[in-house]
Amino acid sequence: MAVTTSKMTASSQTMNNVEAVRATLYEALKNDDRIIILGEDVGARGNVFLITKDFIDEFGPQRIIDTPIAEASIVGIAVGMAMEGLRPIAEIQFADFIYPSFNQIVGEAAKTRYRSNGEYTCPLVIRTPYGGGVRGALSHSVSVEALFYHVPGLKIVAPAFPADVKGLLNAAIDDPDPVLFLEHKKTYRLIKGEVPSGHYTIPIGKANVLKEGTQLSVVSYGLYVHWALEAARALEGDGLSVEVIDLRSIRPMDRTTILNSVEKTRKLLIIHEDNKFGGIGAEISAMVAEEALFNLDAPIRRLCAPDVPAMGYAETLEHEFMSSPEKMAKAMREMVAF
Amino acid sequence: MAVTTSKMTASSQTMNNVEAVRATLYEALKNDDRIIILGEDVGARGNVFLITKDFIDEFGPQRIIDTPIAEASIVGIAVGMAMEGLRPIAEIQFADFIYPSFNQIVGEAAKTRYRSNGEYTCPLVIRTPYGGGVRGALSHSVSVEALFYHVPGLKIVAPAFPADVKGLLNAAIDDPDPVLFLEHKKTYRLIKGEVPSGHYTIPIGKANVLKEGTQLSVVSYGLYVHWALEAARALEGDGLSVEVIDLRSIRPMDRTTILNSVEKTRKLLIIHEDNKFGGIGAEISAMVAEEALFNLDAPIRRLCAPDVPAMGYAETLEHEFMSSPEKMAKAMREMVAF
Amino acid sequence: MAVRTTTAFERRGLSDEQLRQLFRNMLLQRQLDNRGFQLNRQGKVPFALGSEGHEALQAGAAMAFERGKDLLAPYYRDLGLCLGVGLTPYEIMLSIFAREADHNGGRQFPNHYSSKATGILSFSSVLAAHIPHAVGAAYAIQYRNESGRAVLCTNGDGTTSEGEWHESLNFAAVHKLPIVFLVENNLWAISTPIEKQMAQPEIWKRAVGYGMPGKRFNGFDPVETYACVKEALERARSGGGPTLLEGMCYRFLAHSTDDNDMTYRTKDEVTEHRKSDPVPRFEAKLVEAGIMSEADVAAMKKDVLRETNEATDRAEAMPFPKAEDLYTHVYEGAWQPWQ
Amino acid sequence: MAVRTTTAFERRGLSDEQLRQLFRNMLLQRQLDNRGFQLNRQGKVPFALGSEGHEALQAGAAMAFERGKDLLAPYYRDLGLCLGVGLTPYEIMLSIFAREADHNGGRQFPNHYSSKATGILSFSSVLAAHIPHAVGAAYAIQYRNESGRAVLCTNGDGTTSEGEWHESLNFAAVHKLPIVFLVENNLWAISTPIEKQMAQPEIWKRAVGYGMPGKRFNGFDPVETYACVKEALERARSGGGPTLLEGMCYRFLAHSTDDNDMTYRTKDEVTEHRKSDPVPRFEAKLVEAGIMSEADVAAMKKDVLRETNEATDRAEAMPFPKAEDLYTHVYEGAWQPWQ
Ligand SMILES: Cc1ncc(C[n+]2csc(CCOP(=O)(O)OP(=O)(O)O)c2C)c(N)n1
Ligand SMILES: Cc1ncc(C[n+]2csc(CCOP(=O)(O)OP(=O)(O)O)c2C)c(N)n1
Ligand SMILES: [Mg+2]
Ligand SMILES: [Mg+2]
Repeated sequence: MAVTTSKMTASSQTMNNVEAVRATLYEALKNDDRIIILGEDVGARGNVFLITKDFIDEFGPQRIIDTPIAEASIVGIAVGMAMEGLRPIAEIQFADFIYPSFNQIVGEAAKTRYRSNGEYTCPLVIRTPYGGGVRGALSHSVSVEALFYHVPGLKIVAPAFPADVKGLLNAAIDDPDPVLFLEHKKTYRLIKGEVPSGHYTIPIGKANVLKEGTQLSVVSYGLYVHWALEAARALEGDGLSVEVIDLRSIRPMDRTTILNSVEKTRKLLIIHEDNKFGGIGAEISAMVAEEALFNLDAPIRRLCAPDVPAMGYAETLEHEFMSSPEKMAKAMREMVAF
Repeated sequence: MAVTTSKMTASSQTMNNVEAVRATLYEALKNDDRIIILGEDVGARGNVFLITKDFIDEFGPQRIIDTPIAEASIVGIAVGMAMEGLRPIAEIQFADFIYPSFNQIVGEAAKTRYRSNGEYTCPLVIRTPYGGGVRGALSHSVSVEALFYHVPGLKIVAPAFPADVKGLLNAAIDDPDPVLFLEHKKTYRLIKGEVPSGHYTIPIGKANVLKEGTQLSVVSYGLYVHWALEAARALEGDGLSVEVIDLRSIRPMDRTTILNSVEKTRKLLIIHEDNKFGGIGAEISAMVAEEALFNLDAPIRRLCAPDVPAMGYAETLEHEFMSSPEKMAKAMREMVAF
Repeated sequence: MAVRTTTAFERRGLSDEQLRQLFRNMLLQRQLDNRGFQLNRQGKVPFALGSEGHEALQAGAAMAFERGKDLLAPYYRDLGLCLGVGLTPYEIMLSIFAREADHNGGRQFPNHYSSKATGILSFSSVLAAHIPHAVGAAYAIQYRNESGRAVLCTNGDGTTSEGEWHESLNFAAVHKLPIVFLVENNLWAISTPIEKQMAQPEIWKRAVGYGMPGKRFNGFDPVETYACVKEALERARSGGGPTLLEGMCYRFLAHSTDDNDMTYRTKDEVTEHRKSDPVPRFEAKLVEAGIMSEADVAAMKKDVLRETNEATDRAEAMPFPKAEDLYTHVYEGAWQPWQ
Repeated sequence: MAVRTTTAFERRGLSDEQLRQLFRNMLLQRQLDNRGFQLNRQGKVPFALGSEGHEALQAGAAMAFERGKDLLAPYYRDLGLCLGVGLTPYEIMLSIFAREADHNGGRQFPNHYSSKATGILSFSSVLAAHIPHAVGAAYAIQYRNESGRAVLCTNGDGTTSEGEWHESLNFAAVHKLPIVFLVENNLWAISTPIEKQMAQPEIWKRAVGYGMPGKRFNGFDPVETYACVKEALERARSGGGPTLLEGMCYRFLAHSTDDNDMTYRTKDEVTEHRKSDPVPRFEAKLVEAGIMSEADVAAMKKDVLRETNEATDRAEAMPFPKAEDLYTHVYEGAWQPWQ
């Protein structure tokens, strides 16, 4: 796996995604006292995944704010802080609870710069854990990226690897515009990797070719990019050469990397955990159908969740909703064979 | 223009879209006392476009509720009414103000049936005027369909012609599931047409071929489908044969009509007022790239608004944001010539 | 059995039978709660959430509820309320085990009870989102002139901070709807203490601003709870409009099996509140008043355990939802892959 | 000119000069208001919205605002407030005409004034959405220990029904933030009368529920308004936390040029309120108290008209935004078609 970083130091440390978020937030708090973390249970509890554990002791309750349960105002207050020169990092405890703050994200944060003709800006990060496979049932499992990715003025990232988490979270914090930072909760402790020491950023809007290949391009992100990589590696034994791209940023989207890959492999499989209709895969597919139609040797395929409202709590339902490395390998085989 | 209706009577009347909405609501209120209209200024003012004018006098303030300014609860209370056997029609005064009710639409209404395993249902209509070209500026012009169309459990319609307004609004009211009913405000008084008398429905999920053609399929909806039709008709003089499809329903989407058309014309142009990235055009394009790639003789093209947060108030900005029959004709020519 | 007067405590019109019923609900609630945690420790279920400390409040409120008439719009901490209005331990266990026969078909998290037959509305995990639904249901009741019916709507103290809570109370007041808003104030919202949730901790005082009556009561006392909720529900049923009630209690356990409360509050604090544990307290009162003997209590506890065991075994033996069940009830009718 | 004492009315520490300034703001506000409507009737602008009836309230509140220190989070009816804190009639007219030089570059509806230099936050048309921003700004002030600064945040009576209003007040109270929430209660929200908006019409009484001081005042009296807002702002500036103020006034005009208020309220009602029109009333008071002569008043009116004319002409002569301006300020840096 090639981790692209803008500044990479020799030393590194093995971390999981929780640790990567935590370490990055910690550094940011240390280095810039304009940074404020606000959200539900981020203080004494240190966030429900213990990401901000003990921060309140070190940085005080002025910087680590246990907010009332009120998501619209968590984001809205952060917008006001950002307009007035602070660098708030707002947390939505689970992505499923971001809906009440939709107005503040889509109507306000994303439009602050535009509607004031650049007089006011909104350098705000909204972090939230999303995704399923953790028995989170109907309301602790959703993917929310497709509800926001249509919105100009907003940026969306969804890193999958600890090193990317750090680099992209740093980039999001430095960014002068609002960034929705999506953390797949199943990868939190599952995924470990080397994380370079010191401050570095990964540019928002750049995908990462995790594995090169010649017969098929697979684009994914989040938990599923790990499974896609696993599937693609397994297929190597059978002589299949599948290129796996980790999208990492959803808006802006790295058209160049996708188009270059498709030009080479002439086939595109998009895989995401979210349901299909109107999902991220729709834009990827449409973009390729627009820009590179005659480079394609097979119909573009989207391997996504079925269009049902959510995965259920029962294991049987969750299992049926979620994909797997096996299902992905099957789709890859079919595409290569097409 | 072929208006498809499930039941069509001999007599009809010329109406504009406002009158069609009004007449349909009126009939519904007359025929079914489970129907309640609730929203801001729907009572004495009769809605800001006078759609419900005088209804409160005839049906009383229990059925025509001037709500407090609180969109989350306008929808949320309607959900509760629907769960308990009423047939609420909630109004959001302008689509731009639907954001605060996002949680109730996406998190609640769309999931009521699913999460209760069918014990509870949510037969709810949410009507709202959307779209630009009326000097509505940043916050009275948005298109919101793409913010909702990814959501299973929800239906979305966006009729463009008075007869479709009536047929689809009747269908939405009869529907046992929540329907987001989008009314393009620029078409309100601009577009007139024959509306059959009596009660009839147009099935949700069926597109309408407004004009047959052989060289290019154009899919659009709302205000733009009128302009697309105008452009296509103008091109007839030059011997160009363009098929124009009015999507009418956004979710569920009429794949069959689109695919049949593309199979015939081998070229697809999607036109919408909303910005491009992640818009409705993305799903249409992706669906065709998936199902009919080898039927295509040209890349699929999307003619959409630029990816900026909104049209501005100044005429120059609004004009730059909006398309026109001329710009559409130009794109059609290019596609046919490809 | 005839109603006897005792001097031990205000019985607010409740018969001995009803008082015992209250107590039994409290015992059953605690037993089922424990069972959830046990099953979680045994690795049989991935999640459980308890309402220890809310038993008196919920048993009392449930007794004021008129079955077959009133509607309940509960939240996830309302095991006791749901039991009290008619849900069976078996139904609770189906939810905990996420079995196919569960009202939600195993789709929702446990503790998200709903049952149309019992008058319990369906709700999601999104806090406060159910409150406008309760108001809409109350509107339906009023609109249809179904006097004698009301909605009981509950939520935690932390949930009062949500905008939807505010909007809902305001609307209910404007329309004088038949609804009672009952806040179960346990002083905590996961790790957030009440003083970080609000500057002024008496939630009932917000009622003035909405133009409805407000009242705070001791939610550790099931009889006082019963009387307060009954008064408010009767006002609602008879056209007197909504009420905001605040029942004071305490969350004895961590928020859920995913939480460790010792990271944010002290053992001493919990111990201090445990001294007022409503379950042994009410037991002592009943015994002291001669309404139950020690033997009665022991027998009742045994019976509650038996009932819990039976419910557990019966539910556990039921099948999981089928994989295909993922595709039902998206819309009315059969699911289409492209919908 | 030295401050004189008069017996005519409570001047609350205001000098003659300040009193005349108050009055001038009121006159200018009404003149600019009228101009917007005139331009609309002339077909020169598609939309205008007036604040007649709010002049005293806004002039008074603006005078309590400390320029260069405080921040203002206004709403669309705050022409007078924005003038009073430093926006020029020319800037107002640029907004009405949607010219390129407008702070918003002609992007927003008129009346959505914002100006970083003047300390006026940017807001959208979505009601109540700006209130959490004001709270966030107040938090920034408090966090940076910038004592002596506060935020003045306004909204209409109807807007208090929004969830975001509730959430914002609650948070501000918890953190004792330097902010004043000023509700301009004009009894109407477009066509919705206050009694359909809330069951209990005294908005200031909600303050108790949040744990902050609340006060209602006569918003037709600019001096009383000044005193109330000043007291609240000073409390905020000196660490005393937030206040909820409710200024009573009336909307004399229709909601906007798109509205016809005679469809939902009577002429009599408006006429009745017109009797207390704050502008002639304050004029009479100033003359009676000898602070201004009739001639002074006439001269001031003439000057205000001149200023309005000049601002109108100057703004009208300015260019519209360029078509390419549609693409700027989406994100920092140059726009990319695929962003
Ligand atoms: C909208 C929303 N935000 C956050 C959460 C996460 N959450 C679940 S329970 C809870 C605490 C609720 O506290 P309270 O209302 O006091 O109820 P209690 O659990 O104490 O009974 C939180 C923050 C949620 N479920 N929904
Ligand atoms: C969220 C939202 N809902 C609805 C509207 C439409 N709207 C604009 S002004 C208005 C009335 C506001 O009344 P009030 O707050 O009393 O202010 P006033 O105009 O009376 O000063 C409404 C409903 C809006 N702009 N935003
Ligand atoms: Mg609590
Ligand atoms: Mg008003």
